[in-house]
Amino acid sequence: MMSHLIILPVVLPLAAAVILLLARFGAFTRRLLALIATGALLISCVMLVGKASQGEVLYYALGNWQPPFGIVLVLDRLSALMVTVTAILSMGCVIFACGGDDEKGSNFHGLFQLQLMGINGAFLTGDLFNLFVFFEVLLLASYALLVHGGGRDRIQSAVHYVVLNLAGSALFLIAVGMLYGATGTLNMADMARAVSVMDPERNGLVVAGALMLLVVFGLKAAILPLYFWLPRTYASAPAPVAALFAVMTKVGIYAILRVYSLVFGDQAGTLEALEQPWVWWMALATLVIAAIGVLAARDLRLLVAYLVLVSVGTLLAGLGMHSPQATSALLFYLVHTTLVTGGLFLLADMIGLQRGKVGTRLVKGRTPIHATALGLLFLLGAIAVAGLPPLSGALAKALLLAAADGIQRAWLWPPLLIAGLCALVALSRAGSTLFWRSQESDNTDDQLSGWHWAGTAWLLIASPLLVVLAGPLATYTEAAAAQLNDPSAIIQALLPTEEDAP
Amino acid sequence: MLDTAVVISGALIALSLLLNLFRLTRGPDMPDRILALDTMYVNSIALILLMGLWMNSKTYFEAALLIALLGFISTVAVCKYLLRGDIIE
Amino acid sequence: MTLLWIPMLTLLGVLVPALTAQRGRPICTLATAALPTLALILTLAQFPAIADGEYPRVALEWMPQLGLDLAFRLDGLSLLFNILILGIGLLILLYAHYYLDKSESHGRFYAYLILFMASMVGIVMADNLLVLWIFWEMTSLSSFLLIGFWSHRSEARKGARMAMTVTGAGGLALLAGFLLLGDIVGSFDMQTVLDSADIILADPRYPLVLVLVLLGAFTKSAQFPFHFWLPHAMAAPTPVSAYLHSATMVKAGIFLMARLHPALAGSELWSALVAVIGITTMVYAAWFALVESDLKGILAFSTVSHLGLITVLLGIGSPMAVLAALFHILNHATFKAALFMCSGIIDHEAGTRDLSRLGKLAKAMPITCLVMSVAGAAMAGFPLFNGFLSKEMFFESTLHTQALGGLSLMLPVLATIGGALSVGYSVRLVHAVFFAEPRHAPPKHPHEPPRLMRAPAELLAALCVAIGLFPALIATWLLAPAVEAVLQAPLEFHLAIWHGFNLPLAMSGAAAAAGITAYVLHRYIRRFIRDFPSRNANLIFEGAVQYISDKAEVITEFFDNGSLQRFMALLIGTALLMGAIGLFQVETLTGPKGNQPLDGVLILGAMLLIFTGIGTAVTHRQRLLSLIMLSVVGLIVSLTFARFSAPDLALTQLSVEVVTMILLMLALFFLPQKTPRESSPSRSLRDVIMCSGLGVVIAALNYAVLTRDTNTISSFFLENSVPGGGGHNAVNVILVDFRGFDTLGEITVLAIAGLAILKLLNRLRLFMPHSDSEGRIWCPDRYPMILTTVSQPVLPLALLVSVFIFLRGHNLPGGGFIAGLITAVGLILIYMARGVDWTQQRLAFPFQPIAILGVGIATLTGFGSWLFGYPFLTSSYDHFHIPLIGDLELATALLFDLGVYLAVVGATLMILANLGKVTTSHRPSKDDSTPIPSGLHRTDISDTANPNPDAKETV
Amino acid sequence: MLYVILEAVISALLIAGGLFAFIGSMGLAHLRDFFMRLHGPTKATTLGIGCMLIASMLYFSVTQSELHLQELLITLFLFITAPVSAHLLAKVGLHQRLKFVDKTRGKPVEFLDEDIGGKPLSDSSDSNS
Amino acid sequence: MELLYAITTGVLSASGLYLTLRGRTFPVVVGLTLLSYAVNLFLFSMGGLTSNAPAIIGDSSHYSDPLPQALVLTAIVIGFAMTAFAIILAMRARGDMGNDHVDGRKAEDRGERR
Amino acid sequence: MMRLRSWLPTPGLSLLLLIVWLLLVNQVSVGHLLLGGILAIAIPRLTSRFWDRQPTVHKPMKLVLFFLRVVGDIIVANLQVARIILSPWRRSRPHFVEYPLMLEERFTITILASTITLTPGTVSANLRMDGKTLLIHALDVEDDATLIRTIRERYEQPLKEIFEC
Repeated sequence: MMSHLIILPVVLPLAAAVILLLARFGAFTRRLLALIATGALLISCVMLVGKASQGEVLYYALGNWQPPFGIVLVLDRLSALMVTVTAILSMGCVIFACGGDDEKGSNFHGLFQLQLMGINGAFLTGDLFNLFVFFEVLLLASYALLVHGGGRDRIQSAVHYVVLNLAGSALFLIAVGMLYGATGTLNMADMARAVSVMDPERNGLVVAGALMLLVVFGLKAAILPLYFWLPRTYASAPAPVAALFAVMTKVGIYAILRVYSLVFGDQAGTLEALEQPWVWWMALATLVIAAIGVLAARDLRLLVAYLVLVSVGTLLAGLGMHSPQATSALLFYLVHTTLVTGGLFLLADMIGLQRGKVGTRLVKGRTPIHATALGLLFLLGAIAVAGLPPLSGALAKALLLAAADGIQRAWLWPPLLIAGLCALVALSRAGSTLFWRSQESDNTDDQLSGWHWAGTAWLLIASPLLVVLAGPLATYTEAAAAQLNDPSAIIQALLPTEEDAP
Repeated sequence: MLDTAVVISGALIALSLLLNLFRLTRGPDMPDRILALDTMYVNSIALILLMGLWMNSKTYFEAALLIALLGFISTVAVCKYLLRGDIIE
Repeated sequence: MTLLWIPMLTLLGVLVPALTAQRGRPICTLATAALPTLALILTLAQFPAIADGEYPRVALEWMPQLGLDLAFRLDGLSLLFNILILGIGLLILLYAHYYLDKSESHGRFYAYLILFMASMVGIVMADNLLVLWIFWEMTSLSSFLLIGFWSHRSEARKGARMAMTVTGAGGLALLAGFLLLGDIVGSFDMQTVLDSADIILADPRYPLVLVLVLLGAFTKSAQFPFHFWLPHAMAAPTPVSAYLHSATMVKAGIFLMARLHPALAGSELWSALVAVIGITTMVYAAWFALVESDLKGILAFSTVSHLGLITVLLGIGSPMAVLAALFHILNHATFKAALFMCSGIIDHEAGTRDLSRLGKLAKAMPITCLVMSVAGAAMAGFPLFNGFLSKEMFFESTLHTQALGGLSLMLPVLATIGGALSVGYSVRLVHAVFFAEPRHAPPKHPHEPPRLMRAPAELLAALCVAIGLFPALIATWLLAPAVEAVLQAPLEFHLAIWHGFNLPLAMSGAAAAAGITAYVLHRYIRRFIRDFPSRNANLIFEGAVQYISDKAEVITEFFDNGSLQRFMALLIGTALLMGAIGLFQVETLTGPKGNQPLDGVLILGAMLLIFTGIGTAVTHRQRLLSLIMLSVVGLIVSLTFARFSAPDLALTQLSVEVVTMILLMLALFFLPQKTPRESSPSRSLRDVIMCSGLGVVIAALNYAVLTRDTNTISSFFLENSVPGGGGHNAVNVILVDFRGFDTLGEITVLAIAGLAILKLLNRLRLFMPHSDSEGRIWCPDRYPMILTTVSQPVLPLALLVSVFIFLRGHNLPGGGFIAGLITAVGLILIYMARGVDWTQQRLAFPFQPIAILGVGIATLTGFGSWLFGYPFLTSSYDHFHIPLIGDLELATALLFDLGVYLAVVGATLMILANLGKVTTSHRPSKDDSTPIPSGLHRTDISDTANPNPDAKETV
Repeated sequence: MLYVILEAVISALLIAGGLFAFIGSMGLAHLRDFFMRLHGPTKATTLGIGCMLIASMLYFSVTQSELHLQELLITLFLFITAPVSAHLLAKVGLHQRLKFVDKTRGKPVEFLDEDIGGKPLSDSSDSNS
Repeated sequence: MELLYAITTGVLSASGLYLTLRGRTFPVVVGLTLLSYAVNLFLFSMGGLTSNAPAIIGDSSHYSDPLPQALVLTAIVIGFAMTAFAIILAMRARGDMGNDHVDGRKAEDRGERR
Repeated sequence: MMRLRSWLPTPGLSLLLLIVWLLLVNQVSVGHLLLGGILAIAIPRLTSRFWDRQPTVHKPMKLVLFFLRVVGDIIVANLQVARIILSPWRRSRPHFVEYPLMLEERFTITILASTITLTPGTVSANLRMDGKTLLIHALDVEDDATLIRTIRERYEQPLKEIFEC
């Protein structure tokens, strides 16, 4: 079983989904199964982190076909980290969903597991086309989950989301095709090798493919000219789904990180880091526009969605800095922001449930029944997401700011700090409106169950925990960044014969 | 001789396809266009058969078979659509 | 390690009120006080060591990557502040015990208060810049909570947010400053930073660092021009004002300047910035204090003014000035806290803080009057009170400084004016409240508060007098280590109440005289002021925030206008740009391989494709026509695949194309038949240009790749297809074996699509047109007999063909996917010919399990290889020779393909059949058991709009 | 010799097939009303394909020297399906009351509304299965 | 031949993209389908255009590149699933929103005609 | 015999499927006969629910004859149509003819309608919903009575004999 550990994050949810969808279980059994599956996933992911932190790049050759010919799943520190974050996040979402969201439509848990399968597959795969396939799995599952429970807003935003992503998928195929046409391979490590020995006459083709791929990943990551689908979509999605979506933009960011650090790493000659200027400038622009959006948001969910965008801008800026320190910082930030924004989506839903008709709109409404506890959680989440001490956001942001180098500081610091301030202003306004500026009501219709509390708390507690564990985590991300910075290690691990052969 | 025959036949089929296309664009009514589409399916079968002869390969036989089967179903679907609006009711 | 306990105990104290809140207020107050008391004792226990000139420190590694250690120190400065924070904090706690109304949640209040206390302790003890920053921002947060404690009041909420925003912004600037500082020094360790003054001062980034750090300090300490938040923070309960806004939080900025004094102060820039801001603040705020009519407002402005005073001293930076600054910190904390407490008592008892409604209270509350008079005298700087001493030292310092170069002479003058105003408002405060005749009657009849509520104020007032009388005895021991910590060197000094007749004394006298005069005349001054339009900082601030968020909304609307067309255009535009950039780097478009010759059929095919492709776009307003064009494109594309040696693709494309057609038509029924003309010509032209652009890029790239030879990995597949995968059809072997994982994903996608569509169709209510687009009523012949009859033999034939296609897939074109589609299409024909009712009765199996089962089988095949110790999806095959029948090849890939087949059949039918069901009594609903009477759907006529759009439907 | 004859036969069949298909398509393009156009493709084209299928059958049977009758299947399919397509198309044409050339004789009641759905009919009459 | 092929791909993608920029759901879905056809042609051709050499081992001496074919097959299937979802989403949007504009605008805003 | 009936409810269809299978795989071997046989039995059983009533052939020989006649007619029909298409100057005489059906079985009616469509100058355009009248569009006929008579004698009668007696 140990040797098959790498594939577990993909096949565990798949198997769970098959079981969940095949038989007609009662609600209780479904929930139990979903929780067990997610728990098992979490355990296996933690084991993967343990494995990956030994520093070796491991791979799993599907069908026993060795790279570059077969599809491989690659385990390094980065992918282990990503699947673990996903597992932690999904645990919270599943717990929360058990509070009643899962029964608002059909097959919630099954689809959720499939979504996990897609995300984990995208994180683990070492094959470009397989990445496409998993992107589609996760996208389609996300479409399904997005419309879970119905409602006009959801359908409307789903139309935008789906159409844009379908066009994105088409572009993805074109890009993959270009890269295959130019390099003759699909395995990313092999592609990296091929790029390094390629006839420079083909550079243009590779550049075209790589940049189009960047557009696709940028669309998923929600970078500036391509992010417009995100706020409405996230704001309208069912809470546990929106929370899971917190990791979806990170899939795009991960993909950029993975593909460009590997294929266009230092062995790629003139093509090295060809994405960097684009990512850097667009990230800063994203940051600015998203910060403005944060100020403009008049709905808590929308606010959180724009905060997701801020985090995207921040992460991509980290990517654009293109240094191991920055990568390490961005990974730290990624862990923090994924969990916290996920938790905030859940929390927003809880608040909305308690405020009656007003929902999450930031207008005077009735006091939530559990104002104190909700307020406490909100405070926790707001502090974390705005990047204020003593929670993880502050450390992550400080790490990122410190990682900026030379002239990058002049460009990064002002927008990043001001974005933090905007978040602070917006969140304090939101918080005071939601919890303070409210009328008393005799509402006793408590729609929140223990599941809700547990799920939200699970995610938001992560922030203080990250503060406590900041040292080990930062050590890990530093090592992961170092690993990414040295693509030859992955190439060597996957294609050992290349070096031995004369 | 055979090659010439294949070429001539191919040219005829090509011309047929063009004529079908003409009818397809020209209309004037929907049934005409569908008829043209249906004929295109059938002519495609001929084209595939000719391709098989030309390349001396039986690999394409299934494609012809499928066109025969699926072309029919698609024509039925369109007709049903025009007749009833709802294809499956 | 005991050192660590001081902040930690205080921090733990946050939990105590939460745990004991239920047990009644006395117990809660006592329990809450316990831990800070312990911390205070621990602090004092360290005193001997500190007095010896050393400072204990403790450091735990936290985040070495950032240079962040959990490090605390306790030097003289920290000690001074710790005593202030903890000592006054405890007094405040006692005061709050009586101050808060019975109905108010004291537990919450105490928790906030202790949280704040812990943050302050953290700030003053931090031995790492980042730790300091962390606690710094925590004070902003906790003060937000405290100011907003009376959350039902609008001004409390606004004041809280304003304080939070201003101090938070300062905190961010501070972070930037600290990070730069750390970068210059190479460490965030406090002592390292303090020891590196020469490196810091020499660095070109020094001015930036200084400005950033001072921004932090000034916002916190409410220095001009950031002073405006402090008066509005007075919306907080009085204990909070007394604690945060007089004794502690506002002093954090002062503390910071003192703390970093050794590292940053050694420049003219420092003196200029700090002293000028300080003196401006001092005079400006004092003026406002004089004309303010709210009791707490006066105190707030006076606080700002006194903070300005301390700032000036730190800006001057001479040892004496530093000493004076620290001394005044101590003094100010004592008298200002006492004043606040008294004003709280008055507010509490008289029900108002408006000076015009207060007066003649001396009789009703003599003790309070005494206390307040003592504290007021200290504030005014009258002799024998502690304020006098530090003020004298202040005047002295201003006289001896050259901090402002040629303008240094301005300092004593302005200081005297400030002093005068200070006397003025102090006198006014005491006189107006206790002795003057009130202009309006107070709402309540005041009397003395409970004894213990007065006690803290009494204690503090006593301290004022004590320090004023015996400064050397009481203050020196505390100040000496503090000064040493700030100057990083011991300082010999002697505090005395009498320095003889000198210039500072004269300044004091002048100030006192001028101040009393000012009070006497202040009615006229106020009348004079009234002619100026008053500006409420709150309104300005709120207005600014509102303006910014409105602008933000406009900008956001501008970018994100909710139009998919724009988003798509942006996507296409970006892709075009990116592709074009790559294209420009291709030197020669035509590669070395060049073109293969053309033939007529190819030209014809291309013509057809181009024609119908464009046709699809051109005719999009007539949707059915567009659809038929599309179907021709699909047909020709599959022919193209066949032409270029991809029979598998041709088969797949064909079957998919037909299914897509049916699907689109099924959906089209529920949609308008024609698209209205909406785009303006210019928009259409833009779209055409942009799309053509991307089309050209795609074509060029395609051409460039096609004319080049690439060494691909495909030869491996061709070589290993038979020996490794056991199949002759390399494409199929890739699908089910080499890249079986892709296929697993693919059928998962298909199954998800089925499930997702089921969700979408669930209880969908659509209104079916009763006539076609030309207005013709539908043909009544639902199931034409001839079609019905012919569908009967077609189904078995289709099944047979799909078995055939399935079985040969591994060796010849075909496979599970195509077979599945053929089966599905055969069944769809039955649906079309017979209707849902009829078919549903006869079709025994539900589709969802079939689809899932398919995925399950494929997955199980993957798991199966684990049993033999191989990785997931490892295939195996063998030849069996069976008599009579001959060679039989069995491959696990076939099982996998069976999964594919089932998934495809299940998913396709799930999609199509469920879509078909929408119009029938079998319409999908969540529980699949609530058929809706069919009459309901037929009756609705309208095609234009849903007449009841508000009817929510769940999916 | 046999091969030459066979080749000739195959060629002839191919050309005949092509011709028939072409004629069918020409009918589709040229004839004056929909109902007349319907005749071309349904008959001529079907036969054209039939000829080609036979040619193909012969060809492969000869070249690969074993009997190839698969093409019969396609013929079978076509012969089952083509009339049905034509029938349905005609039904659509009637339903849509397409214009036909004036000289056409006969007055089908289909053009008199009640049978092809000129006016709404009650729901009860719609099942004939 | 390559040139013609490339031009065809380009024209098909351009047409598909043009349709995706329309304001109603149905043309958009049709456009996406058309686009996916074009993309499939594009991806398919990345292994080079080979006549009469299907990748069936034993049939001939040289073979077309099977890998892009397998990829396109996967892409076709996924494209089908996506199209199916998109069109039914469009239906649902019509049902919920009362019109078929991609932005779900209210009928009265736009004066929707049939 | 009863057992055979229950195993093989539709021998005609099964035979057809077996033949089709052999045609598909294009070889006659024991293995394929076996497999084809299994399929030929299994598929009809699977799909029998979708049949109204399987037709029974009473006179197989007549069926063959009928089939041959139809094939011949198809060729003739095509030549006729070709002539009409290729000679636009010649005035064709299109005609809608209502054909009263004698047949009652759905299956036979379908065969008749198909035959009419495939044979000279006629397309069966509509079958009334009562199943009694077939509307035929003829491309070029003198008068409808002759056409009706021809069809009745040439096709409908034999079909009735083959299937319905």
